[in-house]
Amino acid sequence: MAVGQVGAPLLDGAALRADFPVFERPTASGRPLAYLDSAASSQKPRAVIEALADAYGHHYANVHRGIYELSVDADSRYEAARTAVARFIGASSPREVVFVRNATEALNLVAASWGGANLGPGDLVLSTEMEHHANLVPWQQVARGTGAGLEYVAITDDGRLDLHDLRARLARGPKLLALAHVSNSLGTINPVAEITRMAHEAGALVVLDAAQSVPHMPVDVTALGVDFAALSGHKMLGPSGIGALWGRRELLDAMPPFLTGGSMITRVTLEGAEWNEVPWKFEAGTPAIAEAMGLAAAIDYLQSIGMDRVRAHERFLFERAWASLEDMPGVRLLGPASPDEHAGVIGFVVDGIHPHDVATILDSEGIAVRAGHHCAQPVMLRYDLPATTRASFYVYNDLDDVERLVDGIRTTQQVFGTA
Amino acid sequence: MAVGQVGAPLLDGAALRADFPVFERPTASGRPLAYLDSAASSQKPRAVIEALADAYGHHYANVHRGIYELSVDADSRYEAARTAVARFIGASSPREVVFVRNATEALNLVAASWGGANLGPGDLVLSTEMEHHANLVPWQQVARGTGAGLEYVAITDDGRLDLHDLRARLARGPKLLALAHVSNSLGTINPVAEITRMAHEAGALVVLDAAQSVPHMPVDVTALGVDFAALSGHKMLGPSGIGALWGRRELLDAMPPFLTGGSMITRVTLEGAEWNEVPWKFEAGTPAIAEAMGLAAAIDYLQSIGMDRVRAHERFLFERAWASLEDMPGVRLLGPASPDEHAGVIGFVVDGIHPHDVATILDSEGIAVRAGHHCAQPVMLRYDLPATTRASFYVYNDLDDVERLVDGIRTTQQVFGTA
Amino acid sequence: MTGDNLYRDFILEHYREPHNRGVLEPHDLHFADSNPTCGDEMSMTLRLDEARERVADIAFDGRGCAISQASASILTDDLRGLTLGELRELDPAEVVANLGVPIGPARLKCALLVYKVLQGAVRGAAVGWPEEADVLAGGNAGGSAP
Amino acid sequence: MTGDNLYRDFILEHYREPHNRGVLEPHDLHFADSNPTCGDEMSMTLRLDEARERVADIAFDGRGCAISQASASILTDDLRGLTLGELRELDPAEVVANLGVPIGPARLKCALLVYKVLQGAVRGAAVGWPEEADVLAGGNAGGSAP
Ligand SMILES: Cc1ncc(COP(=O)(O)O)c(C=O)c1O
Ligand SMILES: Cc1ncc(COP(=O)(O)O)c(C=O)c1O
Repeated sequence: MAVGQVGAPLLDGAALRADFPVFERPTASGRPLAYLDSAASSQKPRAVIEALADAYGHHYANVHRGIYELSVDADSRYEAARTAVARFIGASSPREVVFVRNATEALNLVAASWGGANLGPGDLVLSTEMEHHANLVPWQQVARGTGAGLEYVAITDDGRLDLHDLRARLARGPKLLALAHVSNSLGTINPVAEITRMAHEAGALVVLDAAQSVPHMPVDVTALGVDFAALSGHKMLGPSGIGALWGRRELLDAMPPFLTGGSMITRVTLEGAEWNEVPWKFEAGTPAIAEAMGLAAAIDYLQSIGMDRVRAHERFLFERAWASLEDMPGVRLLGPASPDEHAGVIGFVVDGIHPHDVATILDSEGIAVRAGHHCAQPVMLRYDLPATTRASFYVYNDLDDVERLVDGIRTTQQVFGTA
Repeated sequence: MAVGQVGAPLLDGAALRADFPVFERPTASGRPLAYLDSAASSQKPRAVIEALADAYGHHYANVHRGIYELSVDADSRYEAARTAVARFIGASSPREVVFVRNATEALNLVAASWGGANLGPGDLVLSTEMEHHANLVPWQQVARGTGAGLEYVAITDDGRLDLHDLRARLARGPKLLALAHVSNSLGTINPVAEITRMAHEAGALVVLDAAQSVPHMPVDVTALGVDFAALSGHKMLGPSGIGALWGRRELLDAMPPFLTGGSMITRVTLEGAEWNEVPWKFEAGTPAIAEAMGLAAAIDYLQSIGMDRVRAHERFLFERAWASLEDMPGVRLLGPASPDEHAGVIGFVVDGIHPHDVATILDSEGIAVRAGHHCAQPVMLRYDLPATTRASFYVYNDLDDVERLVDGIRTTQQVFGTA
Repeated sequence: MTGDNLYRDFILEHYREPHNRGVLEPHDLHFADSNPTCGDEMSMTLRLDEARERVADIAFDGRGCAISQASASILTDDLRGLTLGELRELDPAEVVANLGVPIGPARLKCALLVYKVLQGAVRGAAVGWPEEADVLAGGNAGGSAP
Repeated sequence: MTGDNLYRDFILEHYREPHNRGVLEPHDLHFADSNPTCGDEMSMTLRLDEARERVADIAFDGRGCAISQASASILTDDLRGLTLGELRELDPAEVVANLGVPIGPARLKCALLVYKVLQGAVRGAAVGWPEEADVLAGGNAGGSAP
């Protein structure tokens, strides 16, 4: 079946694949790998793998002001990585960037530290029905611990945030709104700048789960106006084990520490401790040193492409895939149809075939997609689905991958005799 | 000056250095690097760097039961790394091994989760005067949060745990004793099996900070009898960003989660969540996937040497260094003199010269040591020192490094005119 | 190709027209469990013989993927007449082998859900996944994850 | 070689026999701060002229490394007669340059401790480290770390 007769993608996916060693790996099917699971985690370009090898091979020591040459080298590269992240997301200072393991830890940090210090009975927190568990469960925990209330902004049948419902809930004066920039299960891009204006007018801080946006589109936290943002390095071509929390300096300054131990203190006696300045106050113990440097290399790689072009490329693939799948009998798509409101993540179900069976048959064709609840069980409940299959795009994908996906779904229907 | 005329070290440090790319790096001094800061963090052998490149290049996907080939591959390698850690430390099941960022996070996890659930006013926790801040501040925090008491077992003038004081404090019925296996500032090896027997008789659980022991000597948590143990990958030739908490299954099972979010749950609704089984209950979000595989490669490398031989090698270097430094005028050594009670970590002060100045001058000779409080400010207070200089050994060190250290201290004294 | 090998005709037939599907009323034993990996939920009802020793009848219910449905359909066909003791001793590896198609680690829990529910029914309480289903990360939470 | 370049004779002389060391009694301004990186603690006392505008006398006290002590000795030599406004405007980069030896990033805070304490005294409250001292990780906590 032919996909996309008109126009061409902005990036040459096949050429970019040459930068990623994983695509040399043969699949059991004998066909090349069509990797359509970047929303779960991205593959890594040689530039990142080599940056790690270089960091470990030539610039590695513990950070935090060792005095010798090698530690000064490691330390300044680690801090340079912080600056790279700050610039990439439009933060006004690297001091506002805390290195953590992943977006999950970033969100836990805000919930426990800011929430623990600022929430109590009678206070209200808003989250939404489309959140990843990482932006849900920590708020449930802190609500339980502090006695604060927790409500969820509703989503519409086509997977957009219900702004009427948001307005109504903001009118109750919540202290904080935690929401995803891009939903990992629906693909929805939320209008964050507008939502943040509304939230701030209502006196609520905004915590942005940017795990699915920062890797795929230009994101400027200052322009968006949010107060905190969470991201994961592994979803943006970087290493696993590294992520970042960005927060406004004055908020971070006022927050109590989260994890405690070495290098987040200035003074420790047997009676108690005094905390270091931000961001180090939030980085207890030896951080993911080389992984931070690897993340900086990933940012370099993405910037050499240009985030506008990354977004345009994925938008193009999304449009072609959506157009083809939309017309397929027995296939139902989730999330908004408009490419302005939909990132390169397509959740779908095939009538009469369980999402896991779809994924298994696609796998037998060398196509890697994810099936399940995508850590968004409330979304599954909302649409009364046990699970969905999800295809997601990145720079190394191209129309060939889209075509194989569509063909694979057709094959699945043939195997199950539903086509 | 000549060090060690008799005997030879067990390992050929120079030959092993060939496995570590960092030693190809020229130092500003023009001399080869004498890396004597492994207690802060170790260097990485090519085997580990290559394992990371292989993981990222050929076996990388998110874990937690993706359905496609590549994710099954990543998942089983990630779980195999857990098994490798479990075997390495004598755990009875991989299910007792939780991957965390570092020893600091492991200790925070126990303090917050076990402590939060089991401590209250009237309860007592014991730590010791020789702990790293990572095994102090989390207990101060949980004591403050729960109203429990916190006391410290005293240390002797030569840096050993005061077992009389321990016995007296155990008599007050503490619920838990948190102690280091090996002190990172004094080098002391604590008699953990004996201490654990005493603690258990008194009804206290034992949390072992094994950050400085697991990398350097055979450690069997089952034989030691402890209840929890914390370690860091980066100190044992492995990547940064990965560490482990080991705990007895029944204790871990009963503990509430620490960080929350994806993959540590079985079911999430807008009302609440149910937790996954251990160890996954404690691994929220995408873990340090490739770094876990890198840690397994580090364990392979260490096992190919043999932990008995690692320990014997460092003991040999310790004895030679101690003997030489002990005789130097103006040099004071910390910790026990007996090589049975002292790991390959030597803290010292040079009369009339600040530890940082010692480290800077050693650096100018290509010798990397650490100076400062070593995240053990209470130890500095105990011995009334603003700071110390510390040299620490690993498999890639040899007598030449010891000799350069001793010569470098002499040079320092000459520069300062104190020799 | 896994997909082709796995979805053999008899598997798909069991999926489309499962044997022993439904709820026995009245019944002697009942249990329900789930595999969050697939969002699958399965319940089981058993009727025992007069000695309350052997399976007189058995049925399963719920929704799920082809593998879990076929596995339940195939296994339940074989259980009538067995004693409760024999059910307890069932070897999960045999349950999988009995399917006659290559079940990779990613789908093991699908194949074993019926086993888990059956053990729950026989023992009167939820049991953990058999060891062989733990070769991959995530315990119960699984692939559905990120 | 850093060590040799850094520990020039005049630095060591200032370290061994620091100028302006001690505590002025009475004094008009007093402040103490520390650099946990080195375990260094430094206090400072200043006496002002009658107009309470210019530095009449200045002294520092405390223990520390050769760099922080020499830096304090050298800087305090230059401050008498300056106005409080001028002290506030002091450029930390010049404080470092004025030392006349190459201060690498690892020792910047040692060289700047006197600046930090001075600013604390003049402003009446602790100030953060100047930006240039932040090129390495760890803020206050530093090298002492792991
Ligand atoms: C005894 C001891 N415990 C805990 C730690 C903390 O280790 P990490 O910084 O890897 O969390 C260290 C590291 O210096 C240590 O030496
Ligand atoms: C929207 C969203 N938020 C948070 C996360 C959690 O990311 P991590 O697992 O890297 O912590 C994810 C990852 O799947 C996500 O898609």
